[in-house]
Amino acid sequence: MSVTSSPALAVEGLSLQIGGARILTDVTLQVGKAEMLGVIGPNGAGKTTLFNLVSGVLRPTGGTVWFEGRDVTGEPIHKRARGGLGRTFQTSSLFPRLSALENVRLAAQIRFGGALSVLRYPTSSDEATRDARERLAEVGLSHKAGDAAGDLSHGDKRKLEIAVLLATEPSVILLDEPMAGVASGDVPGLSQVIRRVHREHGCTVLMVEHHMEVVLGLVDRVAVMHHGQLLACDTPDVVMADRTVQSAYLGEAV
Amino acid sequence: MVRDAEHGAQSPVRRESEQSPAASPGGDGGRAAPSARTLTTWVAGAALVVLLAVLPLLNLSLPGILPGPTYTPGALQVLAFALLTAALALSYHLLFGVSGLLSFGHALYFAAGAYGLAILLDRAQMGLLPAIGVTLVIGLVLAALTGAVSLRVTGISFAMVTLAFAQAGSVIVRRNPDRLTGGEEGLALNTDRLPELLVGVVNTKYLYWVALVVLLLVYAVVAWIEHSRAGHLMAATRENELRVRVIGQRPYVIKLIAFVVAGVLATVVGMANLLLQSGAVPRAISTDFTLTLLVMVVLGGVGSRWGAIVGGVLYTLLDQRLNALASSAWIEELPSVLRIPLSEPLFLLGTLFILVVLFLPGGIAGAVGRVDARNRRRTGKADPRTLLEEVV
Amino acid sequence: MSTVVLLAITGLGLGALYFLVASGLSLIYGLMGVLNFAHGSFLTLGAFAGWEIARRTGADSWVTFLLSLVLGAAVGAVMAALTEFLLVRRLYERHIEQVLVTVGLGLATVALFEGIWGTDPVFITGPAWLEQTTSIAGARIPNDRFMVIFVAVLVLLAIVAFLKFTRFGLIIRAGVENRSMVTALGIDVRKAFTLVFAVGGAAAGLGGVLASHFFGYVSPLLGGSLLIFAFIVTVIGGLGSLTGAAIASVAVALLQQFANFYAGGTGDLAVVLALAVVLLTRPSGLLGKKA
Amino acid sequence: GCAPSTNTSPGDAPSGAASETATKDPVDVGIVYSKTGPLAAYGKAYLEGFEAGLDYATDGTGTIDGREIKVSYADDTGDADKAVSLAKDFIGQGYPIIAGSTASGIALKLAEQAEQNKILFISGPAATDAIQGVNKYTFRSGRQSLQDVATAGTFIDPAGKKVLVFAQDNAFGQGNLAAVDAVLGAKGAEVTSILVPEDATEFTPFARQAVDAAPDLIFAAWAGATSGAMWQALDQQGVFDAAPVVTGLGDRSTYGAYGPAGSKISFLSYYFPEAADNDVNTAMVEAIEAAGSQADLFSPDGFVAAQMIVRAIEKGGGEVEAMITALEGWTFQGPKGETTVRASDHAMLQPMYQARLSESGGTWTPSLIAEVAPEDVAPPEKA
Amino acid sequence: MHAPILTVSTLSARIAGQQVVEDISFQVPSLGVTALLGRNGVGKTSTIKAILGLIERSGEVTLAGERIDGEPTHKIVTRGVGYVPEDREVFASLTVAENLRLAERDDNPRRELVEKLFPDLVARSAQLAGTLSGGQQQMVSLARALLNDNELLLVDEPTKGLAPKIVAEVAETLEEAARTVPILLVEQNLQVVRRLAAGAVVLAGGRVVHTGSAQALLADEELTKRLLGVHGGDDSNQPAPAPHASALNPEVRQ
Ligand SMILES: Nc1ncnc2c1ncn2[C@@H]1O[C@H](COP(=O)(O)OP(=O)(O)OP(=O)(O)O)[C@@H](O)[C@H]1O
Ligand SMILES: Nc1ncnc2c1ncn2[C@@H]1O[C@H](COP(=O)(O)OP(=O)(O)OP(=O)(O)O)[C@@H](O)[C@H]1O
Ligand SMILES: [Mg+2]
Ligand SMILES: [Mg+2]
Repeated sequence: MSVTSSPALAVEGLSLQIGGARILTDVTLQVGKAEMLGVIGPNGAGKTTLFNLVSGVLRPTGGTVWFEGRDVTGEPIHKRARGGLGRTFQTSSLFPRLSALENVRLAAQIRFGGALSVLRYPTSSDEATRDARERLAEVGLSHKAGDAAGDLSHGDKRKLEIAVLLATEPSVILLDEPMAGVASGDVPGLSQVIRRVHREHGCTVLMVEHHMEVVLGLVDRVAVMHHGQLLACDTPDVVMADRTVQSAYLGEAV
Repeated sequence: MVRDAEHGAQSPVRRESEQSPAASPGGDGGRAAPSARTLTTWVAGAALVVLLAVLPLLNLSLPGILPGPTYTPGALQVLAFALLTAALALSYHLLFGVSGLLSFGHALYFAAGAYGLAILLDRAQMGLLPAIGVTLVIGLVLAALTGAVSLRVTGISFAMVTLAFAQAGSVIVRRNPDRLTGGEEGLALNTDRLPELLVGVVNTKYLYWVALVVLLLVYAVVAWIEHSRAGHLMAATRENELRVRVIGQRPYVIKLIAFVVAGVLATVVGMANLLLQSGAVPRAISTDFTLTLLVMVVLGGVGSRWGAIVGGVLYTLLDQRLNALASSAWIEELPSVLRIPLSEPLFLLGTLFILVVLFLPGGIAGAVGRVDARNRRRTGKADPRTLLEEVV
Repeated sequence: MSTVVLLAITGLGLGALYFLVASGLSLIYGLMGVLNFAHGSFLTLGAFAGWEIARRTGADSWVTFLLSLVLGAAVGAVMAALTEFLLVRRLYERHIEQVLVTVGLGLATVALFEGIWGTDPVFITGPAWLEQTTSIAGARIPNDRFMVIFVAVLVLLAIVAFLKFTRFGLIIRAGVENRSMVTALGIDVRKAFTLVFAVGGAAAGLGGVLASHFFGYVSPLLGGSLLIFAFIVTVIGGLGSLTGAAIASVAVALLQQFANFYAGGTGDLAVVLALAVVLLTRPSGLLGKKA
Repeated sequence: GCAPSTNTSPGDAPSGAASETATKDPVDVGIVYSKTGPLAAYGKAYLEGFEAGLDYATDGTGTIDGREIKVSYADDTGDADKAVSLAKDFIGQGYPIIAGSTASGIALKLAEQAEQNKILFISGPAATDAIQGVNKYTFRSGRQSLQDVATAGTFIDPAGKKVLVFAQDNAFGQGNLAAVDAVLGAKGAEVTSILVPEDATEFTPFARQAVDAAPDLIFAAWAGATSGAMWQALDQQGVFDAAPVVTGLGDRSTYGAYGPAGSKISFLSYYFPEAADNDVNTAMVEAIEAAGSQADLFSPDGFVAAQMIVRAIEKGGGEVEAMITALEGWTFQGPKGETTVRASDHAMLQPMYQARLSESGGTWTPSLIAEVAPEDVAPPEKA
Repeated sequence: MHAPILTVSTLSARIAGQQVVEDISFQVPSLGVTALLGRNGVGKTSTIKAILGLIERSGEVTLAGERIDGEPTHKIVTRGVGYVPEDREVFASLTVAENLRLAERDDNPRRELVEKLFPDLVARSAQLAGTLSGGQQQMVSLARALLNDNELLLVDEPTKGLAPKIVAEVAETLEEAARTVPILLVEQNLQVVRRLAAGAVVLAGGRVVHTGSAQALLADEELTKRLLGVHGGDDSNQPAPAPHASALNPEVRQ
């Protein structure tokens, strides 16, 4: 892997085997700074697994993960997160009994430091809280700041996940099906948020999504996965025209 | 772990169940409430503390609850014991209620306080203050070491490893190595180096005040931690460890802090208990004792500080006074189907506990919280859902 | 040499006893995730039932002995079924509360037994053969050890068969995870839960009667004194693994036996240490499924 | 006829004077004992003995020279913390006398309270030697481990013999081992021991060990529910064929615990109703039977405690120092015969018994082999 | 005209004490697919759960002419109701084979059919269902319902989160199944609805707001927009008057 070009994120020969089953085989991929990459592929292709390996939730059985020129393959989740690698989950993963604001503020506090301090109150006037409120406003959840995260509607939970993610000020973010289960009426709005983050914060974004309109409308390149392997990685036009992609993923239209 | 993250919240029933056991939003009381309510809570709390402080000077009788008027040593002894038990329950609350750590070995640190101080006073012939200092360090080191090991696993495994450590402690104490711990018989307090005021029944009121101070101290520490950033992270860790990792924090460290603080607080209570009871007994390190703490916290209401206190006090008073009930004359006259169960205090206590778990989810605090919430809804005030918001 | 044989065979007997106590516990814990603190009481009640029938029909006949085993198992099953029906059932999918309710039941029932049968141990006698010894390699092995080992193997086979040849094991594992979905597949999950509790209780009752012969007494505290070892072998054996519990029972008993004899009575410490080591290296136990 | 104090001391005048002032205020006595809990059976025997003793010593009046003895009973449930609370309650209410305590751990804690608060404490069935001479406020109404051991020593001539102590490895067992070492070792016996872990559940290997040690006498110190299994193991491994085995005879409920081994054991006995042959014993046994119960191992502890309390009040008038003086060195007729409170360390010098058990129709009954004189089993003096 | 297999009249349902379905009435004919439509959170899932007795309900439900509203869930199901839940709800700790075995109600379950439809599941029969990808789990969920001979299938959002190709396959499967068994289908993907459904029932705010032919509904762009808000028109927030709303209000009926 040439570090000179220093892509924001790169994986090289990444593999995962669980008890004989090859979940991911020899995936090599580079994502440039401030690039937005779509990841598509049939169910069970290994997209979520790829994210789990990159974020450290799973350890690969082979290969390397490079994050901003650094080999992070052996680093625990929280170190990568602190280094600026953020992610969301396919099924929302929040603190259900804490308020929406608190969910975001905890993330902000960790960024500002002193999250473990017993000497500091998380009062409403401090920088972390201000920051958290801004993030909530950004995804349009200000009016739900006080609601327990578990009581939010499905779509709001997806938005809250993104707010939490933003509060850690990541340089690379991994979005796992952000639109799944969001009402079709809300999809454009959420796409807008993602686009803004990408543009304004200059984040590198990797996004798994089955919603093809969203993917094609947002991303610079599309990576296609199938049977744990990377089939192709190119511009949307090229990828969509690919026969294999059509037969393995898109199928005939309904 | 991936499985949890991806599929944990799939079934609606599951989601419901996650909400019920630990801190219900109402459990955090007036914290998030309008400031008028906060003020009322503060005033009521302060008044209660003052009342407790002057109790030894008053002549109040609570027949059936206390053995005599409040100024008598007998009543003060029972009250002081109840306060210390409440303090211990409060330290357990930090573990279980706040951080969601189900430990079966919390008695170990309590016993470390009681036995440690007793041994230092007697064998090492230390003065009271240095002995207290050294015992605190012992408690700290013990909690840090055992916590560091047991927190490497979670759930029932964690409960079992803590149980194992406490059990090892219990075996050692009962084995009486070097005649250090007194085995079954326990240790008597060597009063030579104690200030006069802490010795003798006539001075029970001073021991009572010590107990009260210990309770207030433990309360202050627990409340402080709960409100602090670390406390919020503890609650967050209890809710979703993976999420904590992903925002860049190690749950292990957070849990270890909770474990060690709770352990040291238990050590403090253990020392006070040694002074109050003039001795240490092996029951203090038994698993039963930890289970008793669990019972108290659940009785009072998991996740609620004052619930832990109420649970501790209630349990102690019931435990002490149900004997009196059980041996009362009217029970002796009942037919044996009723008499046998009713004359066993532990049967009554166990049954009460079962009923609370079944019918009062959230314990006493939960029940009060619900009534409170209903009243507030009726009077049109907002439901303080803003958990952990706008503290103090 | 004969000492080692003696230690090994009596250790095996002790392991069999641990397994008898742990089998029901492991079944209920493994399938339903309920660490049943009232299990000791099922056992005690079974033992008292066995004793009550024995003293009415002449303690030293084999018929009485068999009768007491059957009655002990039946009483244990009934108490367990009632526990499930009245208490545990209301708290499905709330594991901590389920554990708490069994803690309360454990407290209350021990006190109740003390009220009924008194706090003193009641001493037990059985058929004369059980109290005699058989000589193996110069070691005089008490015969009741063989009996306990025999019954433990039977119980192991019976429960394994129950799980293998019926759908109950499956139903319960699924029901613990998502109860309403199991009913939505057309299965009455409540019956299955009660049945498994009853089977666990029967094993406990059986274990209680045999334990009372093994120790020569029954008292309200009998079950509780064995419960902690049952917990340990259940957890060491691994969640949901009956075979694991069996292996752990024997391993723990042998370890305890040899450490007690050769290492200055450190058996209990050794067992507790073993528990910690096993959990720290294999958090899910010897044969437990990966959590 | 049944005057409580057989040897009237010359101090009649103060007691007379006390009685005049005290006709109005009764003397409070607090009994802290196990009504429930693991030692409830001992507590029951103690209580029945105490009530019989109080009746006996006050001629059924419950008063001394017109001064009422007001007894309050409290249940410690075997829990030391609770016992301390109850004792403090009594002391706080001004009770000058506390008696009871079935467990050694509780006895020690109450002794500590007695010293702190300068009140009279008469310990009950707790056998721990630690109570002996612990402080001047603490007495005992029963026997202590050293006396048990000394009685065991009377079964053989210890000089040059190999004595094996087979005991639980806990405070009780260790105490007995120390006592055997002190008493029989002093008489020239070679003392060895097998200490079995307290929580062990399998005794067969240890029984084997005992046989292999080939001792001349085995002294077994065992308490608790596991004793049945322990005796069975000894019997199965042929320990009784190897050497005589001595142990202390427990209360009625344990007679069956020895199983078939029961008839092979040489028992030292603290007390069983048929052992003592004197008027006081007869009175006690009859009184307890009249109350619908049976005298048992610890009935004398309660009975003697009552005798001591009556004596103390009678001579000391409720003043703690005076009561101590009244009890120290007092010799009287207790249910077991002549009993003396040794002045120096408050040890209770009393006769002990050798006994055996025999079975008929499924019930075991003890019978007396010999009575051992108080001075032969007196514990060494502790200053 | 066939007699309806399922008749729902004046059905109300509550979750945690909160009314989520109010006084709804509709019928499912004994042939073909009936679509149950509506925007997010209108009570589609709750209606299905109420029919199955999974949540507290009142009102009248008959299956093939027999009342089932008083029966416990497992009895209703054994009468011949297959259920595919919204969130798949596979048993994560059981293997695929165990999941399927648990679902077998009949003496001769149609294993061949399932094996033919989802060959992937045969290959993965020993894998824990919790480790399957989302799409694979959906297959298990569908297979569980198709194993038995049913009189009625209740299928809740079978295509959520699936790759486009699988969506087509699932649609085909349902089309196949509908030849022999009537289906009540909840679905957001209107293309799927168009392909399968004959009748349509539209919910809004927990009430029935429209019933009729599915094809006619989808052909009427204005009506679709108003009822389903597909293009997020503001007017669709106003629920239309309920043509089927009973004159009796729920309070009176209790
Ligand atoms: N323990 C395991 N044993 C065998 N196979 C496994 C195991 N864990 C995961 N898999 C398989 O790994 C594959 C990758 O799953 P992953 O969740 O990454 O898919 P995905 O691309 O995210 O699919 P979806 O779009 O459905 O979410 C799946 O086929 C899954 O069945
Ligand atoms: N567990 C719950 N507690 C409280 N309210 C709930 C719960 N589950 C659902 N609801 C409420 O019931 C209403 C109906 O929900 P339901 O799941 O039936 O909607 P739906 O039409 O299936 O929506 P979707 O299209 O999102 O699946 C919603 O408003 C929701 O907020
Ligand atoms: Mg995925
Ligand atoms: Mg739905």
